[in-house]
Amino acid sequence: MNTECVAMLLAGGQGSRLGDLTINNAKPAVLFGGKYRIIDFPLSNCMNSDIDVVGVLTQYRPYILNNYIGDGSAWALDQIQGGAHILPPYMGQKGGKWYSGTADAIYQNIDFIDNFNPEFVLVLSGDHIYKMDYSKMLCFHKAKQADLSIAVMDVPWEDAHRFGIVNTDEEERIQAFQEKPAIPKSNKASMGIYVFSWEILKKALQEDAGNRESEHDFGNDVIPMLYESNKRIYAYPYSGYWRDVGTIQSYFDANMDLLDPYCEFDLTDRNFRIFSNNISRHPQFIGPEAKISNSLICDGCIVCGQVEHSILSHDVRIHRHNILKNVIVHTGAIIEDGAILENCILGGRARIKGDVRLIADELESVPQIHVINS
Amino acid sequence: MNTECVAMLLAGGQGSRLGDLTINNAKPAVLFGGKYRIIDFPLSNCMNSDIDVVGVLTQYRPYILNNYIGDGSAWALDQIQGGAHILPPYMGQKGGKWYSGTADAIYQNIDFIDNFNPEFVLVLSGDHIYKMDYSKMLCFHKAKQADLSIAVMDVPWEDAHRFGIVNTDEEERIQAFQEKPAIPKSNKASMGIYVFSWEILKKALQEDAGNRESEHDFGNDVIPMLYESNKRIYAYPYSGYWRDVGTIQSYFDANMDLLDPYCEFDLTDRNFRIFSNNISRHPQFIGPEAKISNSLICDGCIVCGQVEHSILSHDVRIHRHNILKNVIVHTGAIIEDGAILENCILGGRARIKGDVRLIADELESVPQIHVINS
Amino acid sequence: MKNAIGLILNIDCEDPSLKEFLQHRSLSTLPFGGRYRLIDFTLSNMVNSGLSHIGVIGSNKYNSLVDHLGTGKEWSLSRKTQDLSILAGANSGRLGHKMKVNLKDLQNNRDFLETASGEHVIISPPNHITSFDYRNAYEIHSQNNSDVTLIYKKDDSTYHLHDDDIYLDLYNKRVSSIYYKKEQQTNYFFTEMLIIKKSILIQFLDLCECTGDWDLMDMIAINLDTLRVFSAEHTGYLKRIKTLENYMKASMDLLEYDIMRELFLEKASIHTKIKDNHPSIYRDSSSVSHSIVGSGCNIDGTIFHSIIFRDIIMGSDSQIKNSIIMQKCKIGNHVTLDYVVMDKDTKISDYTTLIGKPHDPIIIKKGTVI
Amino acid sequence: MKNAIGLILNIDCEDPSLKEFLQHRSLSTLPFGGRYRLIDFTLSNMVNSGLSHIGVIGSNKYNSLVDHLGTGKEWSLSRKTQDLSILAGANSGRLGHKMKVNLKDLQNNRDFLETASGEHVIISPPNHITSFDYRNAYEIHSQNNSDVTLIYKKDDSTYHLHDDDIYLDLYNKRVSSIYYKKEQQTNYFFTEMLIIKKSILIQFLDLCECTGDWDLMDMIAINLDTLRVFSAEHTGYLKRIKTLENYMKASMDLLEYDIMRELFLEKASIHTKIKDNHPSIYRDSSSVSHSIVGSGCNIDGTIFHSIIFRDIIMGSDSQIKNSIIMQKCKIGNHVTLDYVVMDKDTKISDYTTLIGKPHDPIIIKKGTVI
Repeated sequence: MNTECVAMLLAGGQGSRLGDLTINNAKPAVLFGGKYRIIDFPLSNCMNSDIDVVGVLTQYRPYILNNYIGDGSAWALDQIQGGAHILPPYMGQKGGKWYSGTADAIYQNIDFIDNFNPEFVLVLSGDHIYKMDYSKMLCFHKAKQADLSIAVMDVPWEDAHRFGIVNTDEEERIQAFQEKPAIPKSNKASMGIYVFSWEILKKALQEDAGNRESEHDFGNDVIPMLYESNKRIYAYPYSGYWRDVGTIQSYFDANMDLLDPYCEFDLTDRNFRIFSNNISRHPQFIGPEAKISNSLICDGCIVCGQVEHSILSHDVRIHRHNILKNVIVHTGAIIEDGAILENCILGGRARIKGDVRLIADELESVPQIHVINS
Repeated sequence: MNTECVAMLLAGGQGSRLGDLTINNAKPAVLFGGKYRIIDFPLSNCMNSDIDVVGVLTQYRPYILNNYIGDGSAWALDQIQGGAHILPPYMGQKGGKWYSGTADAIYQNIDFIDNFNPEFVLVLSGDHIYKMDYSKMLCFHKAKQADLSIAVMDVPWEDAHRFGIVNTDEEERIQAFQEKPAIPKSNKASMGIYVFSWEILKKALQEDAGNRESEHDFGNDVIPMLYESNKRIYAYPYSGYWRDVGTIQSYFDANMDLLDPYCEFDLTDRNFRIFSNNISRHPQFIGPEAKISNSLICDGCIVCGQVEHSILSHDVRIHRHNILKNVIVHTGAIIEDGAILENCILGGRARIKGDVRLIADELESVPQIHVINS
Repeated sequence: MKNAIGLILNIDCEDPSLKEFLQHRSLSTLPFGGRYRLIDFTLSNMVNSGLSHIGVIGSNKYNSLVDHLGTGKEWSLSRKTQDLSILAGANSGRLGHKMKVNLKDLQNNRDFLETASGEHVIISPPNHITSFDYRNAYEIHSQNNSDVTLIYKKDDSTYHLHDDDIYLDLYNKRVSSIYYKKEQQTNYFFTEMLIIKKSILIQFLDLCECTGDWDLMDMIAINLDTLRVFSAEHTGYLKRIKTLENYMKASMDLLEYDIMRELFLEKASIHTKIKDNHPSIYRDSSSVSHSIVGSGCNIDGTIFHSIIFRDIIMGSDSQIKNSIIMQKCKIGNHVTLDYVVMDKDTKISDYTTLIGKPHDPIIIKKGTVI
Repeated sequence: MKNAIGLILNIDCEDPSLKEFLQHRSLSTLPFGGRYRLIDFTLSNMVNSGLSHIGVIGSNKYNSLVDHLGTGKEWSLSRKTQDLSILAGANSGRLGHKMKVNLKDLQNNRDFLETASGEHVIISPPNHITSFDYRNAYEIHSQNNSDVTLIYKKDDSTYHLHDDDIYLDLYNKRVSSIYYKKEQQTNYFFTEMLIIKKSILIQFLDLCECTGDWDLMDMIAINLDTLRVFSAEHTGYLKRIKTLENYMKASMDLLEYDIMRELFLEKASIHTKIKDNHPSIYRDSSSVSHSIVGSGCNIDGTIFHSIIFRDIIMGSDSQIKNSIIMQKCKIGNHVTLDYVVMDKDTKISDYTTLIGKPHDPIIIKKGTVI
């Protein structure tokens, strides 16, 4: 079996900064935009890029994620050969090892990748919201005869100190790396998307695995090692919507971006669709007294109250005489008669009594986001 | 979601006594009878018993197994709710833990089982060849108002010392356990198939998990504990073909049983089918000089030599002027012109040169079985 | 229910009021309720009742049916065990007499009947809106060792009846006579769902081959004295879609919370083909109330008392009232629609006003641009 | 190939020699080669060439096609992205003139053509036994900016031609004339596979609506001077199944190792519906040589130079030679068959001898018991 490019999607992270949203669930499986889960974005990108072998590396509470990915058919990743493969840590003859870093996770699955005998390996992470045609990055990688290509995007100079920053020459070849630099030399930030030539990567992973000092991380260990050994590392310039949703605030903001009609990130674009593994629910029932504006609402909802600038996932029940504003509601939550909520994230199956009042303090410049779990 | 009975299939074992056959592959995924894998038998039993939620507990080299089970559709286990669920060890907020015993594997997946809110849990292992309608055992369990039912079968008295033996009263209630007894009190051997009432099992698992002395094994720890606390434990009598295939010899013998027209184990029975996850291959091409008798042959084979009392898996190539007798050939093996083989197991993609001669020594009463790997 | 086979008939709807909707599809795949096709209700009811071998007879316009059902995965029907069979009906042209169950369709599929395991056949038309569990009726059928069990409903004045309805006289749950017209004071009418022993059905097929009479209900009526024909009651909500008026009424019924709850929330789910749309977007100036809305919509206007299917785009300053808008319709800005039924893929340009009447809605044919 | 749509036609085979096999199925689902249906070859070739939107036009006997294809999963076609569409052909009855490509079938499915993304359409009949990669032809089509590319084969004397074959004259790969009869000394014949620009095809459909002439090949022939019509060669093995003789010959061709290798081993796989049978059991007294054998068989006799499909049971002391035995046949003890073609589900009782002739094999109809 020969596949030009295999994608490896790092989906093992807990995402502890997302707090209660990841108690029972890995970060890539957290709901986003109502019906999506974060992992839908890289998986749909693969599908839109004609990459049809995807290894999904799991480790932290993978049950929901495993179930959700299933046989990959939701992203048309169910070809006879190829498709989506879930790769948990496993026990071999010499015992088992948890994935101890992003590079180690790939290292432990070298056999899996070798099955497909690929020329290139695309390494992705499961916690960003963006649309990208990876096949263009692959073309770039081939055109540059690169050993490694890293997708980068321009960030505002004032934010550059929060990112991994690269310096490039005119050919886009990377001349220097700076990890969260105090004084950034450029505003090109790495997006954590890598195309490797498999031969190079395989060798590097094997070397890294033998290095006791290494934390087996791509950013901290493997890429610096490749850089030092003078490998051809290029920066693939990307521009467009891209968000890390690693904190409650960034998660909330990225969700709310979907309600902005001027936001360039467009879920309705038929030419680059974001797929998800749908559940079948009845259509939305909008009650006689309902008032909805500027919101995203999913199937299975019953809305009888007032919903403004909010996102409702499946099977949410909003009783009457409610006011919801800037609220993200996850699957199956129930809000009883009379509750008033603002700037909230309600976890799955949360139940809000009618006497609850959560109203943003007008005095604070950035209103606090309340997270209420079931 | 309410499901009367959830099956938990222990498929994490390495099966080290199967030697080279399990280097890259968990025992439940070892090929059997040409096209089957050992796990097909318990999965097909579930399907034939109308049990449609099956958790498959994996740990040792699960890649082939995961891929093979996929979404469970091969065993019609792909219902919207329910189906086959692969449950590897995972990391939680407090770190990860490998499954340290059969009971621990179920303990770590209590949440999974609770999802389905079952009354009963059926615990199976993935290394036996048999057909059994578990729904009958479930009826027995309910009729006896048992806390635990253990399937047992009569073994020859002279073999009883190799099994876990139970003593029962007239009502089939178990009065005593003997693990591999020197002097067996009965010839009823446990088959490693358990029906538990979930409430009882859950409590027992929680108690066992807290016990530092315990090895977290059903046979050695959990069941004796239940017995000592006077739970209602019954023996469900089973009669029929049942084989443990834990050693090379027993694996070889059970395969060869399939060639015996008088063997009660019948793969062709349409009323109790054994399903497998088929790959699509061209039909068998039988060459002009081929001679085949008393054999099982799978799709994709090209046979141009002599094959007697043997089992050929998919995509096996037998060139001309060969003689194969009592040989089990796994997927993709090639046997070149002129080889003579007897009493062999050829691993997947093994390549046998034409000058190979492996002929059983007539003097030995039990001929040695050669295992040749790729 | 392991011993029963489900069979969903093909109904050639001849009512002129639905003609425009049935040019490219069969009645069974008429869109309904924001995301469903009519057949979803019967098929889901059968699956939810535990039937695992179901045959669906298609018409000559089978594309939409085949595309919709696929291999039945969305209804938990497995390809492995051949749970779903899509069957071709008889292509023999139509007979003069409008039949309830055309045995020629079954004759054409004797193979399916004879090889499917199960001694009883549950037969239903594809155009019922109901959430119905066949298990009760099957229980009655089994307990009485019936040859046939007819499922009936008590006729109350609110119920919408049809000219071709069949009425039953019952005596201790046993059917004592079958009428084609409401001649007498009976208030039990036949729902067109029935359970029949497979052996009896096969006998009928053999018999028809000789006599040339091909209506199952006629056969049952003629043999009422020799067969054990019992009855089972259907008590819940049931609408049968045969005319545009039925269709409108049943659609608008969904806006009553109690009916919606009975159909979708209380009992098992109604399944349908999964479409992967984005959540519906309600824009800043939208105002939607008392409506059913599917996914994938992009709404920027006022909607009241309407059924909005999936993938609708609606411009600003537009109004939709008392209307049914099927999937993928585009409605421009400053549009007013009242009592309009839009088939799928239609477009309404800016500044259009269309106002129909409650009993005579404006129908817009598939693919039309106005 | 992302810019092309595949379209597999429905062919109404009128040859009387195949009539018995086509009473309950279309030509496209005629069983072939131990486990396949004819359409598997064309469909697999299209998939293996990288086409991901394929329409298959069915006949009125669509059961077997729908059952066989399902949602196309076995061919790696995804339901999610609607890779496979099973389409209903025109039900307009047949026209006098036997057509290569009946545009009415396409007219009936304009929706499919117009909405599927892709500017070119690759059209093929469903009855070709070949392992063919369309990518070369598509390359030629693109490089020449052709309106139409006809795929031809060089006629050598061994090739089996048909009365209705079309011949081409070529000038620098460009098609200079199209003949319906072999009038001149051309040795290029048209394989009935072609690539056409979707825009041209749609224009033809519009034109036909006016002129009433509905054969695509006629349309191309008439417009040969104004269109850019190029040609691409098919060089490998190709058999077209139109008669029983073709069918027998192509079947027996599989017993030649080189042809078998070209079709099944060298290039990409031919996919088919997966049946989960046990491995074939060769009993103690069996002797099988020079044959193709499917899975699920239980063989206890002598087989030589035959095609044995799946699920055959064959008793002891029986002999099969030069025969084709389709799936699920049962052959008793002491039976002798030579030059026999058994359709599926037939039974031969003990002590039966049936001997046909090489050019006139005995045909046993589906379901027969002898």
